[in-house]
Amino acid sequence: QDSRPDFVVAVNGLYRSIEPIDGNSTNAQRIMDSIYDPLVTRNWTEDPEGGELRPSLATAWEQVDDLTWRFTIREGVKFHNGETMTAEDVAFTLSAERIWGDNALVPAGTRYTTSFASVEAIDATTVEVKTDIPDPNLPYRFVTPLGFVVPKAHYLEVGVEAFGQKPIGTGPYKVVEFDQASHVKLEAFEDYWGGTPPLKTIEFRIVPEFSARLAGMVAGEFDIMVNVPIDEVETVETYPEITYVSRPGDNYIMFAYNTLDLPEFGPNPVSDVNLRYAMSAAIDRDALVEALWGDATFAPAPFNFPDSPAFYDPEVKPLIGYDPEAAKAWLEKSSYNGEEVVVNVVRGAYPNFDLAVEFLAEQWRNLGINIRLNIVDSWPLALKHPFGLLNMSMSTTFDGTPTRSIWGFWGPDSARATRADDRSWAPPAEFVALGEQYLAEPDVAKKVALFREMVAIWEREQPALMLWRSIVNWVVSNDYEWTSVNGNAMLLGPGYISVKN
Amino acid sequence: MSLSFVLSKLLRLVLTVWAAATLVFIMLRLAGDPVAAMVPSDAPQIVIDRYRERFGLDQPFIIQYFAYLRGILSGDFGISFRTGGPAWDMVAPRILPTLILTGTATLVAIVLGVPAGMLAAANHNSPFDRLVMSFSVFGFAMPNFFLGILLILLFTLNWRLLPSGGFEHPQSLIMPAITLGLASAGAYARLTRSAVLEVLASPFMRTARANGVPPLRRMTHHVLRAVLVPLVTLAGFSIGALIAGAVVTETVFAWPGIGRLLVTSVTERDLAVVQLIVILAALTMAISNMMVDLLYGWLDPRIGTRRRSGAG
Amino acid sequence: MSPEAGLVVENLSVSYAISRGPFRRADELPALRDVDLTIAPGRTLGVVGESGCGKSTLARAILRLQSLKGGVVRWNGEAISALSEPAFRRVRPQMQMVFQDPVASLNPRMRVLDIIAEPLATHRPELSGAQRRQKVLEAMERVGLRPEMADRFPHEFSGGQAQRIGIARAIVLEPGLLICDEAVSALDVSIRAQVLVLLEKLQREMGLSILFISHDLSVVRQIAHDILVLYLGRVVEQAPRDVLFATPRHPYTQALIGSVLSADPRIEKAHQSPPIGGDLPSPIDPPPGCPFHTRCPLAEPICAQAMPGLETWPDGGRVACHVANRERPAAA
Amino acid sequence: MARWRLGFVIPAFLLGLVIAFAIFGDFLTPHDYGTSSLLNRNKPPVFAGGSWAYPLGTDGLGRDLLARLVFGTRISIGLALVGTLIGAVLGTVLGLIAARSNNLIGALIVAGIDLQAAVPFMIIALATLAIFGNSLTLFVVILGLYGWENYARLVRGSAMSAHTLPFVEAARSIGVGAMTIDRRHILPTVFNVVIVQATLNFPQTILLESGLSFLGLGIQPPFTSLGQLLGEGRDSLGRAWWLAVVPGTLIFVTTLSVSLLGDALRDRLDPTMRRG
Amino acid sequence: MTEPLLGVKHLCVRFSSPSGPVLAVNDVGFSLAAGEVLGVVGESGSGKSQMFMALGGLLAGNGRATGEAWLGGRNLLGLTEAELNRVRGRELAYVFQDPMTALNPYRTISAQITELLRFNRGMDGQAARAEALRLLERVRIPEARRRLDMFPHEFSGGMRQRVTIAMALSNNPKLLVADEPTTALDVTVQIQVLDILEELRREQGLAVVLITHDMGVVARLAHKVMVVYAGTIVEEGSVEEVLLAPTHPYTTGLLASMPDIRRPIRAITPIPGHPPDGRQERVGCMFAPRCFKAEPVCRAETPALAARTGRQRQACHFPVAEGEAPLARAVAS
Ligand SMILES: Nc1ncnc2c1ncn2[C@@H]1O[C@H](COP(=O)(O)OP(=O)(O)OP(=O)(O)O)[C@@H](O)[C@H]1O
Ligand SMILES: Nc1ncnc2c1ncn2[C@@H]1O[C@H](COP(=O)(O)OP(=O)(O)OP(=O)(O)O)[C@@H](O)[C@H]1O
Ligand SMILES: [Mg+2]
Ligand SMILES: [Mg+2]
Ligand code: NI
Repeated sequence: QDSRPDFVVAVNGLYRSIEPIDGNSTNAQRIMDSIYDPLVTRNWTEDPEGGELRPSLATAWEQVDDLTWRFTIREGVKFHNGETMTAEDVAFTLSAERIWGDNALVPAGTRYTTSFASVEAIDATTVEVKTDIPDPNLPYRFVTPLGFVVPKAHYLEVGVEAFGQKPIGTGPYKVVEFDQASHVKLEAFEDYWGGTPPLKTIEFRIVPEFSARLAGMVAGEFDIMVNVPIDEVETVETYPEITYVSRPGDNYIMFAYNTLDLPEFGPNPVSDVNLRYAMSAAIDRDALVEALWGDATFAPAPFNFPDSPAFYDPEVKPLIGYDPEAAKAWLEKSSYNGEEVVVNVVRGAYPNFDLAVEFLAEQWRNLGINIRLNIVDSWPLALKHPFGLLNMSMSTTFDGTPTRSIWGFWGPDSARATRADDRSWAPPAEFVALGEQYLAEPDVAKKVALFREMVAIWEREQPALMLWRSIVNWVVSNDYEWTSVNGNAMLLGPGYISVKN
Repeated sequence: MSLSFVLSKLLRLVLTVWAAATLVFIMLRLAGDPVAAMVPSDAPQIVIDRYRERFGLDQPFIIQYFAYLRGILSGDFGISFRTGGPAWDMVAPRILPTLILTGTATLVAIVLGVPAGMLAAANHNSPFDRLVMSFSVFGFAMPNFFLGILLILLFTLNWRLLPSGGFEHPQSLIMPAITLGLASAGAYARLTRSAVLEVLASPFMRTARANGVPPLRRMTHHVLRAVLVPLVTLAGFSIGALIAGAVVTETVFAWPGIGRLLVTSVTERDLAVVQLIVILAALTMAISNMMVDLLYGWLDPRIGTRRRSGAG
Repeated sequence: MSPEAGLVVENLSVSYAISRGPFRRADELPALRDVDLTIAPGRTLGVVGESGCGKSTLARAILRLQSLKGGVVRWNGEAISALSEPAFRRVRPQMQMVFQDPVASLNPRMRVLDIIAEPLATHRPELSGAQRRQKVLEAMERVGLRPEMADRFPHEFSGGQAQRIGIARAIVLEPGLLICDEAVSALDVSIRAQVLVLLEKLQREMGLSILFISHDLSVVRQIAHDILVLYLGRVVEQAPRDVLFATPRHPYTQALIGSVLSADPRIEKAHQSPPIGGDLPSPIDPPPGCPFHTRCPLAEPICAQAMPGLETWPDGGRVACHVANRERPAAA
Repeated sequence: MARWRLGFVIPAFLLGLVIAFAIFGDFLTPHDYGTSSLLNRNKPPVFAGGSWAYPLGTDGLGRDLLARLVFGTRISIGLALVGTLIGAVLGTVLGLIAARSNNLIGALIVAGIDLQAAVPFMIIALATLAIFGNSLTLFVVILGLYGWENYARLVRGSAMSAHTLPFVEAARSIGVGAMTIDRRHILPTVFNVVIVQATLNFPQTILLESGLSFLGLGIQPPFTSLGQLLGEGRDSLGRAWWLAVVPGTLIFVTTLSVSLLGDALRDRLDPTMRRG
Repeated sequence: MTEPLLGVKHLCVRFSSPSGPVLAVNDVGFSLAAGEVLGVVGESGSGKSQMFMALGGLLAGNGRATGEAWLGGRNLLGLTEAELNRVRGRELAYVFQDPMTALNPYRTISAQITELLRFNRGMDGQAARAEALRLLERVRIPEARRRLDMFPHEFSGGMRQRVTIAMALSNNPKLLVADEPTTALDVTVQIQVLDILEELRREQGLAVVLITHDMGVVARLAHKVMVVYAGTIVEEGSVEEVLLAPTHPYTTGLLASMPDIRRPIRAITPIPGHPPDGRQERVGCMFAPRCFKAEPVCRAETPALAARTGRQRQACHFPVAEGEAPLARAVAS
């Protein structure tokens, strides 16, 4: 008889789809690693910030020339529907047809495929990816949702939406039920290439209330729960049957200033850079983060992120630091005249953010800025002009460099620069030019230098106020030994979780 | 009960549901672009445009409206933006859990409320009467999410007697049903009490008493029968309160019902699902109102085919 | 046509629509059919009949509280039923009403002064507060209320006093016509007598025409000069008081009079119940022919077929009965 | 009689306390409801070992809970008052019009009542707030619309029977205009119904507000309300029960006392009136 | 003299009310023999109804009765509610004024009648139904068989009142209290109902208390009359004595206020003023303020109910002599 446990994860919500790209979201990321395998994975345990790559569905990779990479595909890997994974499937997974072509099936994935020129299965076990600029970090991208391999034939047959409802991957568990408003049920995939999955079934069950999640944990109904309000950690730790676990996330939380003066939406005082300086300088981010998070996370200088180690320098200080006097001076210098500054915030968008917003608003009010908080309940309401500030977060999961953050989020094709309803930034020509050089530069040292120049321009423009690196936390039943990793992902496959004796 | 009576009730039902469907349609369309909720906040504009096209949101309003009405008539309630499948498929599996929850809650309310109200009336102004009345106000004045969380903390966290929520075990039903039923129980108790008092004071009860009908039979055959009419009215009314309460209760207890679905659908702007839920709610209410009306005709021989007065 | 003083009603018909849901044609309830009557100034017309025969409807129709299906109402020669609403406002002060339930017909939240002044406030807005109060006090004095009662509320009064307030309200505009719909039915005998005496006094002093509606024949006999008997919305007999009581001709009138009891036990020992049976037929579909034939002890086949005409007798009585009219046909 | 007085005096006293707290509560604490103090986060209240500087402790931003409670009470009661008032006025006016309009207008109002009653208001409120965003104006409008159909239906019913009352007939026979009749005779007569309904609607409005806050659709910061405070405190019941229990108690006491007042009024004004 | 069926002594009925205690019935005594009809007349609020409601224990919750009321060897005022419930319907039955509301609108006529037959006479369903039909026919409900399964609202007022009479008589009571049984009915129906009552009384020999404000009803049915004013009996005697030769000024006043259709028209003479409401202090004769013969002694001393003029008894210091009043003058016409 199967003695493996039925495992229950109490989550706060589920995303509408578990298709790797379409479904990419905090709530789906928890589940995807159980369903899919990436081409390449990180050495999660020893190098949590992700410098070192390991084979997964790709057993080996090499850079054939500046613009070409070849990946060798693992043989004998089965999809949940029983079919064997081929290089065709991998090529399709990364293809223009699926992601980056003109009529791509999941256009939302283009941000992962910038610079792709072609993807091709050149033989049964080899896939070749060509780029239009040299990309020494390309394999890093395949640890992201982009790398989750999907079965081509089935995918095309059912379409993106249906696939997202009943996905098929190669991962240790297969989906048996998915009901976005209540639960996802997974079952051990016995043909898993990576060993026997340690759990018989996994249910990700929505339990919206923290109290109910905690009660269920303590009562033994759930084995892992997510999202502990930071103030409740102490309470959680008083229960002997559960353990609190927390990890840095791969998101940076911030406020975007609306730097654009769009006459159709009325005057925007924040388009005055001096006001932005004043507002940034008015905030003691270190104290705020300390108060809200203790030492669980920190307030970064812009783009100085430890998860891209080569570009990280602990000594860097932000251009605009906390300086109340300077804040007053900048305000004085600005053309600000008491106009209302609207702050669009999605309620509950990130943990502790609502509290921070109230704190920031108060500081800004004290500075003499007429802040109006517009706290709304969904993104469509927030992502709409007019606003002076907008909440946003910036994901760094990409390729181990800050490319996604500085270029993906602030480049000329970024949402911030292009979207009709909520664009708030026009990258200066100088920034764009530097960016193009940066992308094409293969040498790390030079790349870092270009990066620093871009950051300097960015800081001068001050289009956002960075707040903190996100935190992911869980409560785990003491019946289990579980290895957590950075970010939202939950690894529940062989080697990551086991029943304690 | 004449056919024309039933027909007129049906007409009213259809009109009400149509009006509700139209209202929610207009409201949802007024509220801007649902696509922004479906794509990542950093998705560029082209992505948004493609999604709009895919879901027909680029069509003119009036065309969307008629397509929607035509769809409803043929049983097609539109496509859920979230799943890409029929909205009906999202809603259908949740109808039963919500029915179970609201049904049990009604049962709790009636089983607790009606006898308590009758006993309170029979012992008018006694300490028991006052106890029942205080308790009914308590049920009414307690925000039900708060009650729900308190129950979880006590019964799950402290005493480990009941599951914190979910739908698998029969015990899972206990706390949500109590949470949802308690407020209505108070309402039933009050209404029963005042209705019984009123009936007790009526001339025909004096006749029954003067003719020597035994007290118990007076209660069971005369009072109860007369009290059924206001009770049925309340039962009709409380459907709405139950549906509203279910939204909150289902959230607290992770009950996989329509209420939960509504909350997530609204925040994620799954228009078709929201519309369908509103239509279902309106239909339920309209049907229950119709049933109440028909029941009146049956319960109160005087009403027969005549219209109920506006006072409800 | 020379303007005729007093109230003249010709061929008055009123129907109520009884709705039975949107899928059915509304039923028609003919509450009054072809009613004629006349009240000269200073005279009282008593209207009697069983419950539901249309007495209140008649009162409401005359006052235009009810739309007419047909017929004319004339007041001092003017066809008021044809007037526009604003034009009728000019006439309305001429006609006032006294109601059955004396306490209930007074707004419990208003002071007596304001109740009695309401007609003045409505029709004589030009009066100052003091003038208005003056008129109210005059009316109160007329009906025998003391001035200090003006500032009290209705619940502080007994039924008889309340009815005096109602009468004061009705006469404060010095109307020509007073319509009393069961104005004394709810009162105790002793109080009823007080009100009857008061009404007679007011009629003498003010030359009022009175339409006195009652189901109580002995009261009507006491106060009315002429009496009209209604049955299922139709006039079945009308005659001067003494003629009617001396020689009731319509079998229904006979039954009505025959049913009234006397306070004299000797009379009652000998008093036989009149031989009419059954109940009033449903007014929604009244019987064809003479409406009374279903209960009439004298009914003949013709009665079930044709409605008898209202024919005038030499002594001024008018009777609608095939059998009675055959006995002594009308003088041409 | 004594019992009636007691049934009136106790809840009136409780409600008075709550209102006094809302109005004069500022004198109880030197702090402002919005001033955060990152050094003073999550301070316990006096009875749990805290200091008198923050009698009820502080929240996660170090804001004084007592000050927030005073402010939240003020907002909650204010909102409920305004909401109740709007609903009462709207419902009463429409009910009065419907009662005397035997025409299209009357039919439309009745249809509106039916429609409103057919869709649970919570759903409407939820959809409106989530979809249009939550401005204070919209919030007040929603609370105001809450329950208008109950007023309208009750007023229409009572007004229709009031129209057949002898004294109204009397006024009509005098020739008093329809508006004047409504104002002078009908409205005062049905006013009891409105008042009693208001005592039912008021606590329901407070509860609706707290329900919406629970679902994350409550009033916007920097404002706060009892429902908001209760909702915010609910996660901390294990650690700092007072965060939820204190505003919860205030909600309870307020709704309780208004309901009891309503009971007493109902007994007093119209012993036969019944409502679910 | 045989033992009377009903003997009432020192009956008082008090109510507590928000505005103080109400003495509705003040020290009343009378008796009634089987087969006898007692007419009780008086103005509204004089205490007629409460006097007899007290006998069956049917007073409102705030009312209390003291004194004695002997019926069939038992003092009704000393019985428990359970014992009274057995007396009600079987020995003592009631018919109330308003036939529109006296029947349970939710139950059929047969259900309401057979229920009584089953509980009070122990009949089984079949027999009870047959008996119910017989009773309805007895009170001359036309087409009784068809109407048995109808609801009260499908009956006219007169028929409903006949049904309540049938119900009251279903268990062959000894005493029937008819409280204004015909007040709400049209005259033509009233006389029919009265005839039925009289017939039943004659056949079953039951004693009837006929409460009314209508002297005509009394004149037609009653043997004895009791005139009640402000909770006390002011005059009592046979129907001829009281109606033809009244001795109490109140009785004469009542009679003089009433137009009588069978007598020549005469001017009516109202009693001035209005009746007290039960809360007043009780000193002297309660009628004195409205009495044309009142002397100072009337306001100071309460007159006892005694036969001062002949056989009939009156509570008056100065009974009216024959011919002195009523002040009714025939109108010369
Ligand atoms: N508003 C109404 N709608 C429909 N039918 C009505 C209405 N008012 C009266 N009727 C009906 O019209 C007929 C005459 O009624 P009306 O009130 O005039 O009688 P009435 O002679 O005054 O009776 P009562 O002596 O009981 O006052 C009755 O059959 C009654 O049911
Ligand atoms: N429940 C009660 N509480 C207080 N007073 C009462 C109560 N019931 C009756 N009364 C008073 O008792 C007195 C006698 O009432 P009762 O009903 O016997 O009068 P009645 O002679 O039958 O009058 P009617 O002719 O109106 O029926 C009245 O003054 C009344 O106010
Ligand atoms: Mg009438
Ligand atoms: Mg009585
Ligand atoms: Ni009470």
